[in-house]
Amino acid sequence: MLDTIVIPLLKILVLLNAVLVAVTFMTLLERKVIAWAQSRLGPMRVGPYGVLQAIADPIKLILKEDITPARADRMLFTLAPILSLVPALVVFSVVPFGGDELFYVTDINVGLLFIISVTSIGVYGIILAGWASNSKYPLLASLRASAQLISYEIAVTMTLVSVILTAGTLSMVGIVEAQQESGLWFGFVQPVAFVLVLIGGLAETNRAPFDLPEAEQELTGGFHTEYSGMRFALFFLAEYANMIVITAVVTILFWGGWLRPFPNVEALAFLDLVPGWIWFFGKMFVFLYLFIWIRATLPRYRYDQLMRLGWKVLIPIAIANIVVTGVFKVLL
Amino acid sequence: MAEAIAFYTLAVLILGLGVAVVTTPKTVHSVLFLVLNFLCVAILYVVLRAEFLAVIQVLVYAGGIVVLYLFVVMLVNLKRAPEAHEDPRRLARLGLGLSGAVLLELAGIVVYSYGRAAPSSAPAAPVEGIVGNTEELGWLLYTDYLIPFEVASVLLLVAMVGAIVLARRES
Amino acid sequence: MTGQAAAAPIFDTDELVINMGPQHPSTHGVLRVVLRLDGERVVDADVVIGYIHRGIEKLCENRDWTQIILLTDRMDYVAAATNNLGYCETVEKLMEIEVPRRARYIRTILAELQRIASHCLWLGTHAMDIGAMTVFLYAFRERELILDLFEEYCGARLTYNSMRIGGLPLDIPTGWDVKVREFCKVMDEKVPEYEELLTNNRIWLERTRDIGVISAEDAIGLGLCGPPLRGSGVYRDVRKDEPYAAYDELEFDVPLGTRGDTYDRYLIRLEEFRQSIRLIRQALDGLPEGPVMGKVPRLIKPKAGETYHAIESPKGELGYFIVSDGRATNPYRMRVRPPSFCNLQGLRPLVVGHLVADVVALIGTIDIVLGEVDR
Amino acid sequence: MADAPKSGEPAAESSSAQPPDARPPAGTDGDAAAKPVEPAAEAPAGKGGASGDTAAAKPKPAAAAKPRPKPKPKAPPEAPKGPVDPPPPEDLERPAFLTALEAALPGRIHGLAYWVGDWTVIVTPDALLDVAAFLKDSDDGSFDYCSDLTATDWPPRGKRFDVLYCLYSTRLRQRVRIKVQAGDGESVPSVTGLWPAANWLEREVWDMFGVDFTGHPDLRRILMPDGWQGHPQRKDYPLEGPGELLLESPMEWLRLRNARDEAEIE
Repeated sequence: MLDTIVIPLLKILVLLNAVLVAVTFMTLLERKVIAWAQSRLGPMRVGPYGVLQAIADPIKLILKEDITPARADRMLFTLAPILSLVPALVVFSVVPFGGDELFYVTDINVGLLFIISVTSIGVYGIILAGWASNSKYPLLASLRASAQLISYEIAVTMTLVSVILTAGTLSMVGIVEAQQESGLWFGFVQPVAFVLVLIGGLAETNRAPFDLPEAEQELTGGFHTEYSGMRFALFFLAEYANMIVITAVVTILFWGGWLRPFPNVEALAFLDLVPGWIWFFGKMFVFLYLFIWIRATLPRYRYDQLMRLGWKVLIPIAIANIVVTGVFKVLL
Repeated sequence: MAEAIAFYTLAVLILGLGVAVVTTPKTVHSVLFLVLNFLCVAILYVVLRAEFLAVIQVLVYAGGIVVLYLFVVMLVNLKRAPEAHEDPRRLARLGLGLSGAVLLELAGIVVYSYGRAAPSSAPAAPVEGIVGNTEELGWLLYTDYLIPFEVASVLLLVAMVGAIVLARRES
Repeated sequence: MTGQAAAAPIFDTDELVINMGPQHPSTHGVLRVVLRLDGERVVDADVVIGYIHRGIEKLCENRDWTQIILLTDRMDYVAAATNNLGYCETVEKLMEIEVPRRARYIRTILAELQRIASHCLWLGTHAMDIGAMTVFLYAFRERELILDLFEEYCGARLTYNSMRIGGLPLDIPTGWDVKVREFCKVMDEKVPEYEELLTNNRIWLERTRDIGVISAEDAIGLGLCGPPLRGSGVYRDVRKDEPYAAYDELEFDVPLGTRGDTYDRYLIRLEEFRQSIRLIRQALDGLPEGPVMGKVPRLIKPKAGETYHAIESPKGELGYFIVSDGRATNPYRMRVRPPSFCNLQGLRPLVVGHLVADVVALIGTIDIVLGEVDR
Repeated sequence: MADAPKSGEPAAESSSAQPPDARPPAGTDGDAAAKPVEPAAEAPAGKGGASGDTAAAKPKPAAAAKPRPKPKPKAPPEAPKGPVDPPPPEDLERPAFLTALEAALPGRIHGLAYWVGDWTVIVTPDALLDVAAFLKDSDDGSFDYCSDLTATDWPPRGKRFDVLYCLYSTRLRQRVRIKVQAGDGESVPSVTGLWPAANWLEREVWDMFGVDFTGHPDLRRILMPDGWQGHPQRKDYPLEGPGELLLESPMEWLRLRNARDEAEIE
């Protein structure tokens, strides 16, 4: 009873809250990092160095009037933000933040596939938001989103196949353990796959330079143009939660999860003094920072260029990578 | 017992959602019912301890194919029903015929499997203590069912080429 | 069945008509573009303007010759000094007033500073439209320095009223020239910074190369002017062709494009940054002594006659056509040939066949200011 | 400075050649009848003083005029009858394209005008397209660029509108203006076929003045809203917007306004 119900529930509760808090502070981090990149200060008014801005924003969004356009499909309009947030949160249940059982809710034998499939459900949030708004810009955005997410999902999934080949398992914990056994993070074994997943991850989370579905300069905000208040905030939460998921996945698959650098070198054993979860969050932070940095630097791709990149560059490379990995796997 | 309850609940849900898909007037809603339907089927797989299949069901059908359906539904003007262009009775006859055939097939399977002792067929003698069924599935696909697997992939290729030919614009 | 139906009109995609603007983040003001889309491809576009038409031409016909300078500020409000210059030059031509050499040099400096400021604003917004938001803040940072210089010169930061018929209201403040030189030094460093972010950026190249290509003949026919015309390789710069102020005494190059695409127009404007700095430096070096105001009658009242005079504003050929009836203390007719208006006319041929995302890039590349388009 | 850099080659020649003879007579010729005393007085003053340097002559008439116009700054009650259009001085060398134009289309040109370095060809609406096409295509002209297209309104005149075409040659770097006179309701042929740039410019002239252009592909209002009444740049259109009287009888409104202005002055 305690093991099967209470403890998992407690874990879920803690995890949910942690994720939501992390997401709120992600927004602050993003604003600050972008501000520094642009030689300005970012939010400075609320709290010391604007730290409390992360709390002021949600409060503002909750208090704002919640508007439903007159001719919107009310049911779907309400459903869409929920549909986009829930998968983003569900995914965290199989993300191990540390080697100990305490740090993950569950470890299932198809963990990686579970993450991919559940995140793929998140597309519905965006598509339905655009369609249900009964407005033209959001509709264009949802068309873009559906095409974009499917293309990049294929690319990412195909890339992951080569990682699975290397690791020999689909379990998230198992993948990290495989890296510990081989003594080498997969980022060094599969550098191509790492880059592909990173690019695909940017595209799947609709982050710049692939933020076409919400391109403010083109589609005036894209799929969430008609949303306001809390429902808008849900989309926001979903986007940042997805970002955290992607960075967590990248950390686990390629950079050894909670492992210290060179996990097999005895001489570096003093690094174990730093707990695993700190290593994990440190690595995640690097990638989150990278995501934000990219957003501050790069212009946006165009729809057809994005498709071309996905289909004509990423997918062929992913397939080639599978073949190469397979050949090595057989030979070695 | 619990499994039986889960199965019957899911079965009712799946059938109900299937009916909803066909009867809903709004195309987008009907596509969404289809997604729910697929999700229920995925849960059914989980109940059967086929996690891999469940996940693939969600990934491929709910996450991929139905998104494309939605894309098409939103892109294409579906105000005029296809019946406006063709003889509705012919379609009805076609539909009746098809569903009858499927029904017959199902009945055949049921009758056939009743005639045999059920569980002995499982060839998956748990190979070297593998947890989960992914590897088993892989073995089966590439050994016992290699030819159906390849035929299916050729079929998909044909469908893809056909789609490209249809979509290509005269220029 | 699907095969049959594909040919049938069930699978016809409707053309989507969307209204870009008058309120839209990328139309640089209240511009409205009605786009007919096939998917995301633009089939046709109708540009609707006039949302901030204030009747400036009409107002000018009811104001004193001197008061009009104030009104010209309000047209291209990101390059107010250039507007002042064009108007004052035209009236001077009409009245045959000689402007002192020092005033002409200072006018040149002001106009070139204004060109840099206007191009900064253009670069920032253009890059922002394409999604590179950092460039926006970098460019605005430098524009701020120019606004400070203008504030020190004439007390205003946006609408300067900085010139008078016959010269300038004020000589430059002491130490101002040193500050301008310092600014030139800053700009020398910053232009490569912009280039670093964009010029060889793959995404930037993909978004601007071969987008909105217009041939030299079409560009001339459509009456494009300024960088959009030079981007197509037409050697046309009013500063060279019909020199005014001190341009005939200073050296500068006119950058030309080869392909006539958005990227060429981008490169041209970046090169114009450098040429403007070069002009400012030369003008500061050769700044003559003397008065800044010519001999102007107390009552400005040109003899009856009409004239057209153009200058090169940051956006292109800014022309004034002024008719004096010789009797009133206001012009009988004042017409402004706004470069943005004429360039905006080129938007429709540019966007047709491109994607929605390119529309914002193309609006950006034309560099319009709606205050000038609508007047 | 006064002339040379501003107005291109023809101006450079003219200013050195003979400004004093050319302009003042032109100024008086045109509207000596219509003008009150001072401009007429001003012209001889300019003539006498400007013995080579026009700028130096300027202060004189201004100084002479100073005491008088002060109390009378407003527009005189009667609107001017029309533009001056001073003819070019006899001994001023004409640019090649003008001589070629006169040779090619004899009789189609209504007149020539020259002022502060700008050449203007005055034609009637029916000759416009021929003249414009000749100027665009001839080797001496090659006016391939339509800088500006605008109009001027001179209400009391029979043909109240002057439609102006500012042309420029990107090859020879020269300018010329064409001026067409058109009455209210009379239409002018559209030059969009020659210069696509004229499209919006003609739309603006239609919007602001109500000059109709035949053959224009898309003659709609451009700056004013589609359902607008009246044409704002006309002289009889009030600055403050349309009133009822204006919409009913514009000329009466103009007469009343001028009378009011005069009353204010006194």
